[in-house]
Amino acid sequence: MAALKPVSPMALASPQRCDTAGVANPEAALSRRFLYYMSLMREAEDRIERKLYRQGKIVGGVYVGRGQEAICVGAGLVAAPQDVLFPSHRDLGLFFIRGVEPREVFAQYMGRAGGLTQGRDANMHMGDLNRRIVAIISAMAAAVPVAAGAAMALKQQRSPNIVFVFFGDGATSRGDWHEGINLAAVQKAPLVLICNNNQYAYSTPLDKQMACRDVADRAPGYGIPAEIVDGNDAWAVYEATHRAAEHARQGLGPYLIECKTFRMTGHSAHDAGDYVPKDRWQEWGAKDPIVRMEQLMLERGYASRQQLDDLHAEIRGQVDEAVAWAEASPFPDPSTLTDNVYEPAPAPAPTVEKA
Amino acid sequence: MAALKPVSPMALASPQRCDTAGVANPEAALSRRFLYYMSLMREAEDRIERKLYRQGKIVGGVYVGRGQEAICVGAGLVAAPQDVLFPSHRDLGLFFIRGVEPREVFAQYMGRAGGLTQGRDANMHMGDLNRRIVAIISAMAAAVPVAAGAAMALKQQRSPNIVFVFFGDGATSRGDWHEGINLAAVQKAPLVLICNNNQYAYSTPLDKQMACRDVADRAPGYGIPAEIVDGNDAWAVYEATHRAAEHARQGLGPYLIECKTFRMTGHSAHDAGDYVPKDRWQEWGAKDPIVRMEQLMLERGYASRQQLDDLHAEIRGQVDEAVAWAEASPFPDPSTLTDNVYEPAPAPAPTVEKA
Amino acid sequence: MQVTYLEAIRQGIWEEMERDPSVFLLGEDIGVYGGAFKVTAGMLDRFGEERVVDTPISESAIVGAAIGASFMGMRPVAEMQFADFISCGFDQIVNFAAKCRYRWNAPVPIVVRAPSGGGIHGGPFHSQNPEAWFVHTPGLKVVQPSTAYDAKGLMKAAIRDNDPVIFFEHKALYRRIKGEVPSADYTVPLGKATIFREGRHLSVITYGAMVHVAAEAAEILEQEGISMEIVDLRTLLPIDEETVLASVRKTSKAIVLHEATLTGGVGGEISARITEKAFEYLDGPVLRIAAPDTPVPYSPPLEEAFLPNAGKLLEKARWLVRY
Amino acid sequence: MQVTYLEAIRQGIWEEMERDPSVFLLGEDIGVYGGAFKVTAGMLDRFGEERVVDTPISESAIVGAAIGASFMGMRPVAEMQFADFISCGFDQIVNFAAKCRYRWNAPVPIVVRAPSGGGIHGGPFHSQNPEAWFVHTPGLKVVQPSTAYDAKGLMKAAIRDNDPVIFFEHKALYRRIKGEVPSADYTVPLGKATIFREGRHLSVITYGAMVHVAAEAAEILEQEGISMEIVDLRTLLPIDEETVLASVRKTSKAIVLHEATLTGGVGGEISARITEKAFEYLDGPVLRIAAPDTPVPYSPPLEEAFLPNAGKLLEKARWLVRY
Ligand SMILES: Cc1ncc(C[n+]2csc(CCOP(=O)(O)OP(=O)(O)O)c2C)c(N)n1
Ligand SMILES: Cc1ncc(C[n+]2csc(CCOP(=O)(O)OP(=O)(O)O)c2C)c(N)n1
Ligand SMILES: [Mg+2]
Ligand SMILES: [Mg+2]
Repeated sequence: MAALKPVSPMALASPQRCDTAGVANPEAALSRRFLYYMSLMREAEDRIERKLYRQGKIVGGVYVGRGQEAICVGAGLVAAPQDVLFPSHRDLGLFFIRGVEPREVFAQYMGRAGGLTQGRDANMHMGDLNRRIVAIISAMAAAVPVAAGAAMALKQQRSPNIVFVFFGDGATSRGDWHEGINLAAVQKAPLVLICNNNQYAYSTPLDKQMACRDVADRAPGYGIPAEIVDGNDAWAVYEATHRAAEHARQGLGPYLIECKTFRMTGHSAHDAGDYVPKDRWQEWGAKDPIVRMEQLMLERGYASRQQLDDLHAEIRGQVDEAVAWAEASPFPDPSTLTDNVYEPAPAPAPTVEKA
Repeated sequence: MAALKPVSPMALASPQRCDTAGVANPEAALSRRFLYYMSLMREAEDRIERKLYRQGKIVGGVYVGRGQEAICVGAGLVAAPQDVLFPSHRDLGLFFIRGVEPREVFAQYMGRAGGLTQGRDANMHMGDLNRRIVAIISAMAAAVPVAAGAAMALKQQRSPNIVFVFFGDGATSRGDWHEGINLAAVQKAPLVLICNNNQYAYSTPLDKQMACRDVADRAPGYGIPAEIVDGNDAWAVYEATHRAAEHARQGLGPYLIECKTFRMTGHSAHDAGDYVPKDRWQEWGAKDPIVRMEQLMLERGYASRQQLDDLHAEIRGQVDEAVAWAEASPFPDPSTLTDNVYEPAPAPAPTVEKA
Repeated sequence: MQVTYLEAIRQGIWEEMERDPSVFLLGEDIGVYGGAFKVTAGMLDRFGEERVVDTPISESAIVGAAIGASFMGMRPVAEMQFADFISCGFDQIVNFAAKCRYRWNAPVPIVVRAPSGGGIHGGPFHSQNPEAWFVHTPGLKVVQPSTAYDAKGLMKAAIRDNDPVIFFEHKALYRRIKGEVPSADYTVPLGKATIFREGRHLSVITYGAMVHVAAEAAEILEQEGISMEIVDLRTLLPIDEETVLASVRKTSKAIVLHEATLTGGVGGEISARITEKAFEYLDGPVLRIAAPDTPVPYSPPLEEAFLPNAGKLLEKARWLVRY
Repeated sequence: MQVTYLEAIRQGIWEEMERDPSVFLLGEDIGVYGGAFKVTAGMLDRFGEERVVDTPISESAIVGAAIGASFMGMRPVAEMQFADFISCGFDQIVNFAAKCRYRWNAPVPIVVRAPSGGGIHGGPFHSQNPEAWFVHTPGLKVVQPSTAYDAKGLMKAAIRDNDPVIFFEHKALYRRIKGEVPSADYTVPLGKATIFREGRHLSVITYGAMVHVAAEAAEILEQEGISMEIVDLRTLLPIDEETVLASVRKTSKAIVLHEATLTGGVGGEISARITEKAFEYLDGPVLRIAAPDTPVPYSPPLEEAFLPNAGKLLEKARWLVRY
């Protein structure tokens, strides 16, 4: 497992970095942010999957990122506010980082009008152009060409911003993944590609998904750099993503980061994951990214146990409140069913009597 | 450019090799076969593109493999008769190798009933399951997953046979290319992948098609071997394909061969290829695979100039005859228009009077 | 034996695999996991890895590989995990599979299974009914059973058929519908509709889950003295026009009902054929009931408003009978 | 100014690129080569590589990238080299582009250009008319002009539209049809059909190249004292039902004509709407004329038999008028 890499002062000076400039101990501050978002994600997803789903309060399927929180959080905190994010289905943390309220998320999962898609789409299929987050469609990797196009547009616009697209190991088998990366590479579009290689796609293990060893083995085929990081180490993900983002911002094109991790659940709430050999749960349970971040913070004196406990309590409180709000919130009005399939026709111009 | 590789005796002993065992000088015999098929292909395509097309006798578009004949002929002569071929649109030689008559080809291009598709499809969109040649559809690389499936089936059937699929550099950008190779690789299906990298896809040069240097750079991403050969050297293609075929037959899975070549025409008969820098025509014209094979044969004493001239004369005669036959042959009968969209319903069983 | 619609499909596949070694399965998570809906449960153990192939996430390659294997004499049954993903393998289906026989006389005996339909709160990407795309693609056959009996019999017929068959399985019926299924071998022929329920006053032409919606409405209408005939198309391509027309000629009134969205749906085709070929028999307009032209919404009140149901059918049926 | 249908499309794109810097083009061979049909000829020189993007052979990425760019405020115009390859980008169109506005309020203002249609001996993969698939996909708009005037005006409207538009250009019209095109800026609104030719005895509802087939037949019928109205749909989704119904209410007889294959084609939808909403006005069955349900054959005698033509229309029109 990659050791925690110290943050280089140069890296911290970059304006694209998480805003820790002027903070007394930027590393401590950033560690706290990692921990906060990872814990919020964990708490929200635990509540959804282990409580609300079992109570029958969630509509449809539930896919969580338990054990993988360091990936979206580590990468997400590299992104500048106007950078564009394309989360996949285990990247809830990105929404929180972009200021989506927990209650919007719970309402989303419960099919309420207050959800990010107003009850029109399910769970992680949410997005908000104002927050520069694009909603996935179900088809794995379909977001990759779309992200490539967004990146091409930013380049055309001479924007300082870049695009981050997230996907799993299984998604890399799709034609769209290949076409999207290839196009982005030819166009040198500013695209950071973040693979959560959690070693399974639903029930399908890696060796049934691909015959190469690492997803990163594919990068040379697109003429782009890649690196492999410990996906359970938020700092490692952050550092690598930072390198990738700099590469993209400098106009050098796409950059692939493969985050090795493990899906610490079944594929979805209805799947117990019986096909996973038992010892792998144990092996990877010991690498929990939240526990590791806490340990690091304690070791380095970034926080006391009490402070950490307080943080978790605070998050639980936030989530309690959000769930209560969502449960009390209304379902969408069926009379809106056919709204917004197309842009509404503009109101007819007021007719003026001819003189 | 790769030097002519001597044929190793071991290689020649393989039963899958072109049937030259017992021939006094197998290398000479095989050289003659290379030359014959390459010249037949050249003559037939010249006739189609430069004569019949201009005379308005060809229906629809014309795509030829001028300058690239060494690829399909070099690879095609490795294939055992029951191996399955998936030609692309510049691989006419494969049809001749499989015993398709020149007149069937001319009739095909003229939309006649005697064409391989009986006038239902155009030019190189031809195939014949009896000859173990699968017809392409237009969509580039769509044949790759199909070839993967054929190879999987052969493996399941414990067949000694394997599958060869041909495609261009441009086709490698398609999602189907990626999905097909990946599946074949995971399944260790006996699939030989032959890329004619002629450096253009229609008007699009390689650097607008991919950001890697060689198509072969993609092989590691599928965990399969690849090699790059001089695509204008039939022997080099033959040798590489032989290695690939052995690999596949031994159950080791797919193998990619990238043949560097150049398209010595526009994309199709209506395209003059003005976008190609002039010096490249010259550069590659000097590498003509047919001229080179003749030189080799003369140098090594495999044939005299007279014999070569006789061969070309014989081929011209064959082609003259075939063209005449095709021109005199009928168009399909419009009354057959709706036949064979589906399998015809079986004739109703004769009703027997109940006793 | 009473079995679910799902179990009937499973039996159909299983029995064909037993009878014919050229039948094999490929798709995502169909082996170890037994499929997202467990249709292929147990098959890996019985038939082994070579005949139950867990593939990468590659719908285009799944369909393509099925086609290629079929050229080698196999009869592949490919699973799309949800019908919604069939659009990822679309080109292989509509351009490769559908056209080979016509173009170069190469049959493509494959089955592409596609669990479709709403009513399970699956949202826009786990609820679609995309059959009309394929009905507009000559060379394909398109099937959607409504009962356990048909599900098994049509599956067996589809696997034995020498043309590519897109086999839609309605997810909401998987475990909701049970029916008697013979233990002896049988098939239900492709291309033949069936009279699901006889009636005299009007015909409803439908298929899949909507057959049961129609049946529910028919019961209620019966109380009102209205006798509604239900034609279950079963195969959507080729369409069994004769059975449809015979029913309409008898009742003189017709409603076409489907769960897919209205515009460009199969309903238009059926309605057009009725008008074209039974105009003289019609005592009222041919009506269509279908989902509105929107994506399938996720939230229960929206989805409920979206799906056709007995209430919507009753309203139109009563109106048409009175016409 | 008299220009070809092709030149009209070219002008429409060109002018929109001049007016709006957010408009840009992407597709295969559209830059240096100016497109397989030369629709984008000269644009690379005028607008530069960033606004005229030659892409790899990747229809899915082309459509996907257009969607992504549109989220960033661009108005991409994507070219499919032939409409036949649109099936390679199908999922991006029907699942991504079509559903974003409805799902999460994200407009997708893209145009996907697709040169379609037969009559050029292109065979099964360079002749298809796949519009019906998209007409069955809520969230898309679908356009097919028949004249130079409409081609330019609809293209400009499509580019300015805030929803995804699939723009079918009939290849056989590219250089065969000429027409007057204003030099001043104008648009032809999406969603509005037009009466191409007025008539009293029957209506033919059609679009694209078949408008000209209908016009040819109308001339002949005129000699016979039969006055045939031609409704040119222009936009296929949303359908301008009112114009269709108004025509049929006037003439009481209707034929729907299209070049795409019959079953599941747009004709069924139009026919069904007429029957459903103008039943009382009908003095005869609504007929359909379309290509038979086969792939598009390549050889001239087969293709000729395949394509609808004036003769086939005349026959049905005469029959219907006499009905
Ligand atoms: C094109 C497509 N086919 C099938 C599915 C069904 N499906 C949903 S998630 C999933 C597995 C995804 O695996 P991976 O990409 O590794 O992501 P992970 O869930 O492991 O994070 C599958 C097969 C899908 N969403 N899209
Ligand atoms: C999916 C798809 N898109 C576009 C085309 C149109 N087209 C036909 S050949 C060709 C170029 C193919 O280039 P390459 O694969 O390098 O083969 P080459 O012609 O150079 O041998 C293109 C773009 C096509 N056939 N298929
Ligand atoms: Mg995974
Ligand atoms: Mg090429």
